[in-house]
Amino acid sequence: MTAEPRRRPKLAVWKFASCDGCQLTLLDCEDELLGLAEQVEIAHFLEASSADAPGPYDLSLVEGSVTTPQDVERIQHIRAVSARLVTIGACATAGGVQALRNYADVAEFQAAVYARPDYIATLATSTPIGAHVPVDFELRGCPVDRRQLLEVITAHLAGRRPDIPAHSVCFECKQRGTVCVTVAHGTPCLGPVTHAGCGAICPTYGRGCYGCFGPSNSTNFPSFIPLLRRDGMDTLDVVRVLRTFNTAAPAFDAASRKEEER
Amino acid sequence: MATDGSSPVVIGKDGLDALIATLTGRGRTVIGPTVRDGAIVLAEISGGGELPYGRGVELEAGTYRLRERQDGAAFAHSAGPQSWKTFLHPPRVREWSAERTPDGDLVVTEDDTVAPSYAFLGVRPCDLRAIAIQDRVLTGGRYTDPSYQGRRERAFLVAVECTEPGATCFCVSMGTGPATGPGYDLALTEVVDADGHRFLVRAGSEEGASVLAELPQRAADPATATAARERVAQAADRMGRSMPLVDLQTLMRETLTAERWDDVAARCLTCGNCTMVCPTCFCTSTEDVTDLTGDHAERWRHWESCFDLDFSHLPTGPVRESPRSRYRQWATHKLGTWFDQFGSSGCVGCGRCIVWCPVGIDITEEAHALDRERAARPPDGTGPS
Amino acid sequence: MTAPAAAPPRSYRVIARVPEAPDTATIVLEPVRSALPPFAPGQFAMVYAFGVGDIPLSVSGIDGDRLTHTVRNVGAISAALHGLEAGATVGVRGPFGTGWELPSAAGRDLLVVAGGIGLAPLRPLVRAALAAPPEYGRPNVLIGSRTPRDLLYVPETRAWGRSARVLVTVDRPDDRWNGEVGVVTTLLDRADFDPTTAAAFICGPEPMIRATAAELVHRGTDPDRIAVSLERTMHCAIGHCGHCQLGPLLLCRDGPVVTWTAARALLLVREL
Amino acid sequence: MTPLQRGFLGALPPGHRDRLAAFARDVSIPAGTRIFEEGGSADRFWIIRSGGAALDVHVPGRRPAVVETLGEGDLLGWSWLFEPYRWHLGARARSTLLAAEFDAGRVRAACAQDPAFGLAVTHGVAAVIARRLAATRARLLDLYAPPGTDTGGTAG
Amino acid sequence: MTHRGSRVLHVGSLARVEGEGSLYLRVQGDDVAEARLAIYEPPRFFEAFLRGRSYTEPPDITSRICGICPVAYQLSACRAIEDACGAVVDGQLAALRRLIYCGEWIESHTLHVHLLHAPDFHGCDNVVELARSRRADVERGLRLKQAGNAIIELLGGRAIHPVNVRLGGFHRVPSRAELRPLEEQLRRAREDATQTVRWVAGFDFPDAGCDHDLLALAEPGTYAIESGTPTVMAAPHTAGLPATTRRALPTRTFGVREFGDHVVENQVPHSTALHARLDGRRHLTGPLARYAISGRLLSPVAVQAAQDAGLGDPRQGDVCRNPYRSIIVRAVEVLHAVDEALRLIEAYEPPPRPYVEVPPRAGTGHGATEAPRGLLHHRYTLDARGTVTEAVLVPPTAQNQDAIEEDLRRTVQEHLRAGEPTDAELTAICERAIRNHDPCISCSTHFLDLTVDRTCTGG
Repeated sequence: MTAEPRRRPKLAVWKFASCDGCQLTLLDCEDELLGLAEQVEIAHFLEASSADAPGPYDLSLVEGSVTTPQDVERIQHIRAVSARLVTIGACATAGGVQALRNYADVAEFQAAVYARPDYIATLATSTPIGAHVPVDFELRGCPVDRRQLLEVITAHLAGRRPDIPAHSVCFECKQRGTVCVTVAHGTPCLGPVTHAGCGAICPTYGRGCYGCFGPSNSTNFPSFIPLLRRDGMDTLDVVRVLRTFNTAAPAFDAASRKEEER
Repeated sequence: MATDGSSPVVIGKDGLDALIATLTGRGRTVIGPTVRDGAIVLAEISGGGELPYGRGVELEAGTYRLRERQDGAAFAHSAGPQSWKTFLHPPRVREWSAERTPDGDLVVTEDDTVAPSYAFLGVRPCDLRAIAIQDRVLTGGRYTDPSYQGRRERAFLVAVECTEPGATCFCVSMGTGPATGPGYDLALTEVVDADGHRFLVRAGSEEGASVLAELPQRAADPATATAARERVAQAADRMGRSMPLVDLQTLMRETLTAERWDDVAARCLTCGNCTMVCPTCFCTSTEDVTDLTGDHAERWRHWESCFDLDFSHLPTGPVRESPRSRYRQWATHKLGTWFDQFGSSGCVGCGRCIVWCPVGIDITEEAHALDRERAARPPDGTGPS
Repeated sequence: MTAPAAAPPRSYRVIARVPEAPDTATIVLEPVRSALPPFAPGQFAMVYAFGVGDIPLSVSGIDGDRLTHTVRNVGAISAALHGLEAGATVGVRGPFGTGWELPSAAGRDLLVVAGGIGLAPLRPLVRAALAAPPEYGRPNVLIGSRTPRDLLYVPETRAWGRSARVLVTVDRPDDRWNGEVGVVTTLLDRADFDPTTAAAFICGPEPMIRATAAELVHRGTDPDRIAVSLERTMHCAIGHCGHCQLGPLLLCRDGPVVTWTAARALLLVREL
Repeated sequence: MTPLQRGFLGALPPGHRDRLAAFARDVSIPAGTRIFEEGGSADRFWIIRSGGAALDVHVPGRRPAVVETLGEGDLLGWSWLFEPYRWHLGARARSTLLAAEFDAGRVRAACAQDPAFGLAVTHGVAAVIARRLAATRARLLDLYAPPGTDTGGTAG
Repeated sequence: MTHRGSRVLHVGSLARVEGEGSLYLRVQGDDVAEARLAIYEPPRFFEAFLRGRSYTEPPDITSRICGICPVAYQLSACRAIEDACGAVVDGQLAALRRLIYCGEWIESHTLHVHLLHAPDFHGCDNVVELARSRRADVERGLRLKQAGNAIIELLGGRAIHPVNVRLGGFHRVPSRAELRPLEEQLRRAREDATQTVRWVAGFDFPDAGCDHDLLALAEPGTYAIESGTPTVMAAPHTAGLPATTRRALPTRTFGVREFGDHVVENQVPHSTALHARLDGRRHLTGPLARYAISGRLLSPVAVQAAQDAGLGDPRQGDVCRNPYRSIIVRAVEVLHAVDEALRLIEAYEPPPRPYVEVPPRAGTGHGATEAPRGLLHHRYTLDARGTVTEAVLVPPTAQNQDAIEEDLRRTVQEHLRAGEPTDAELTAICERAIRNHDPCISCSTHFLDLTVDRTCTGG
């Protein structure tokens, strides 16, 4: 309404223990990248830029999980200089695949002898960002979905709530018109307990969902796990499929522990 | 609208090919059953060869399997994973877009996409009823839905009577099949016997009659007409399931506090599949999107489900948080409060919700259980809660 | 089928903004081009903040083509609308829903009970009633609020006191508050009405509605003459999206104002 | 109906009401008067005919915090009925208060003497307490609070 | 201000590389006492938690090592496990694997060329800044990158961590019609790739060489991507030649199964990544090595582009050992990959089944493929039920680390001899020297074959 040029919001992208795939998703927005750079000031994005503008930042995207003592301090700083902090991807929202270390047995730790473990400073667990600082929004996925990442950013620019449904993958699968792989083929599929967002790609490719977006906001494992068994999974299979990229997400973690106790 | 009473005719498989060609020639996109990804889906077809001749289905709660049929029938299969709402009430629709002009005004442009002109081939009587039900919801009230109305008005419906109900079908108890009710442009009954593979055809509208006139045909012989009638009658006796023979609207109203809802909630995954496959479920949510500049916005709507926690959200949280309340909302709406809202049942007995529920929850079984519970514990008004 | 097609929002300009409370403001809208059909008290509009979304907002004032809405900042969309200044444009759809049926209260004592932002949809009703005093019996306006700072339309409600019994109570007084402290139902004892014949209009949080209506029924008020305004999430406002169901009701169409007769049993079923 | 008939007294059966009313004497309490203090001896109680009273709690360092206000017909004070007969709250006249004042000792004695009367009075007072408890609980819900203030959301 | 004497240069976080690394340089007088690429990217212990997983899982799990080259991980894992189980994937399934791998080459190389590396040559901090002066070049790069992603998305379901790759092939294979839309996009991409070679060839390159053994896969008749035999070209000094020589040198090969006998990893104190050496010597994998070993097998358009770009004629044995010019070689490889993808699509016939069965059996299997930044080797040992009992993954950046440090040492040494570079200048020089090798640091830190004893942490 006013002719005054608006200040471009400052965007920062941060990395913790991760594969870089979620921040790469931003660079995969080939059609939008240059336009985005006009609307926001990409102030800190180490993977893409040597320039490093100081904070505070209007929006920080944080990738990766906390696995070292230095990480614990660094995330506090990032929170302090960020007006909004959005975690992106399974590592940042659930500890990632590296949270499999959380299940490692102490005896196994000691049995595996390594030449110089003292060179390495690492924590015994991999934890999500939200376990350390308040997070404004968590974008799920291993990796995050490109359209959803753009939605989070544009919603932030427009001041609206990002339209990121937390229901099951089945919603997307049906909307896409994909034939249910469980009902029609007897293929085990985590779709009914998995958070939507990917666009139901696995069932569309004839494969059961493997839960890379973590649990949906409404799961019923006691009813769901017998279905996996009906379709041929045993206890070990069930534990394995829940313990992958979102293994430390509370709903998956609890279900896998319960399964292990059987 | 119906021109029922015009004499039925018989066409062969070539007539079916000609029907597809004629409809295509009239500028319509023909949607019909075809095999894809291990199921009989509804998709655009360009010729009779794409129809699922010789393929049937085995249905049970939570399972769907294709099987071969010896008789080579094209329509001897019951409801598949989708319904026609995919085309009439699509999963995602843009309603309008808006620009913020430099002077701060708001200019809204309605979506003016011209609705496609469909011909649906193989509309089951239950699905024909489902379309009529969605008509009432989306065009029968104070306002009409322009997207739905545009598609609906341009759609040509070829009904096919049901001769092969599945184990999950219960249209008889819902009064929606297996014989076709009104609302079709053409109605077919498939007959395969020693006399050959043929279809008894009736026109239900002027356009139906005019399309029919273009097809290679012969007058209906008594044997074919009788065979067609018998097959549909036999289908009525082979329903895999039935609803309890009680007033379902009252049953639902009187069992809101039943314990059975806890029982079904223990099984329900709240995955939303039943609502997505249901041919009458119409709920949607709106979604506002903006571009990076923030000066262009669009309003979309997409299918939504009462199983979604966010479906009933208020600023303080969801109204229906428990799975119990969400399943109950779905079932009581479908079977009960739909009457209050739209004057009919919302269920047509197609059985899709039973088949495509991963854990095989069966709405007919739930209704029977509620009926039994009500009988065992007469209602006391509000009941315990 | 003669029903009109659902229409997209029309452009309205904010011509005034009045802060009411720390998180609440009233905006007055004027059509930029053509106006929507007239609104009745108790009806609502879907008000669209550009690029953010729309929410149902009852009219808190009606003045020709001008629409007044009172917005409480409770989410992204309401925050956007709450923050609008004069000159901004919004999109508006409506009018939607049932209104308060004031004519049905003719000849009866009036009891208007408002909790919090619930006063907003009742304000046009009170205005209409006070503008036509001979038609009604003794008018009472009972207002409950969280704190004195959250009270809406204070000068106006004070002015109502000249022709109506206006009772105000707060949950949490501050040091300067000399008025009543307590829930709004406790004001019923001090209202001046005959419960057996009065017509009641209630809007507020659902537990407040339930408690007030139940108390009135206990005192002999006919549940058919208790009108309550209910809230559920709404997307389309025209009965097509399914979100606002409350049992048999589609609140955008059959509500938001319904009689206590219709609402009572529904509100007693948990999570209906 | 007069306030007395409508409020607390009105809820008593007529015979017991008249008996209780016989203990009453009319008083006028000027606006601003501290009627009783938290912890003080609960030796009297009142039924308000007109005017208003505020019940409050003493909080060090600030003015007494008003937790509830009472008006016409309301029973002012119930602590006299139960041991240890000490006021749970303080009370102040918000405006000039016309009230029926009762000597708590005499009423208690009458209750002890006549169990039927005692039961009726106790019943009536308990109903008042129940209503105030319900109202207090409703306020605990903080119904008009901004959404999310009680849910501990993670928004930072 | 003089910089003579002893100084230490520490760059806390390197930009425009994948993952987190830093640079440490200790200079005494004109000598570089120490130059190291210190990797502080936290270890993620993939090899530890792969143990006990089902043999079907490593393709998906190891793809999470690196979001930049997930296909490389998926296909190295598939090849190694198929090797262990005795399964052979050939014909159209192998062609589809090559096709999706081409997508990754196009995407990953273009990312590096345009978004990470090119800004160095224009004195820009990032691609956004570069786009201000070179909008058309950047847009061309983004288009090209998109074409690479389009292939991965179509065949794999999504660009990062695709879901369609499995042991034995794919979960679902496309119809010819589904591939068709890619053709048009790739024809445009071929033009863009040709332009890109021309564009980067015009950059200003310092003279430099590299005196490392070069290691790449070689496959008869084709420019090796998703399979091949490890092949080593000796370092110039072994033939008494300067590091800058463009002459090809003799090569030797060893079997993929002998990889572990030749390429050995060692832990160094400054890094969370292991360093790998080839037969005890420093070696380099990646585009320069591939081009040296298989350059003659590039598609004709790529050969032509290489010649036009001044790389000489690979068919005549011309080799490029200037790390700065690796950007040209990458661009040539992109062009080759686009051309190869088009060829594969044209020749495509849907295979009868989307995958061949891979029944589990006890044994050890090896798999090596050419990730965009170099040779990626996987080794798995399975028990009879198909449970992984051991996993060893050797990524390219681990192998290149010694070579990168040597490049750093040499480069800094040369600059010290030539003048008095400031710290800032030295930093910029070093960062460029590192970026020449497109190091993928996220990859290089997963492979620590260790678990940490809590009591030892930080001790």
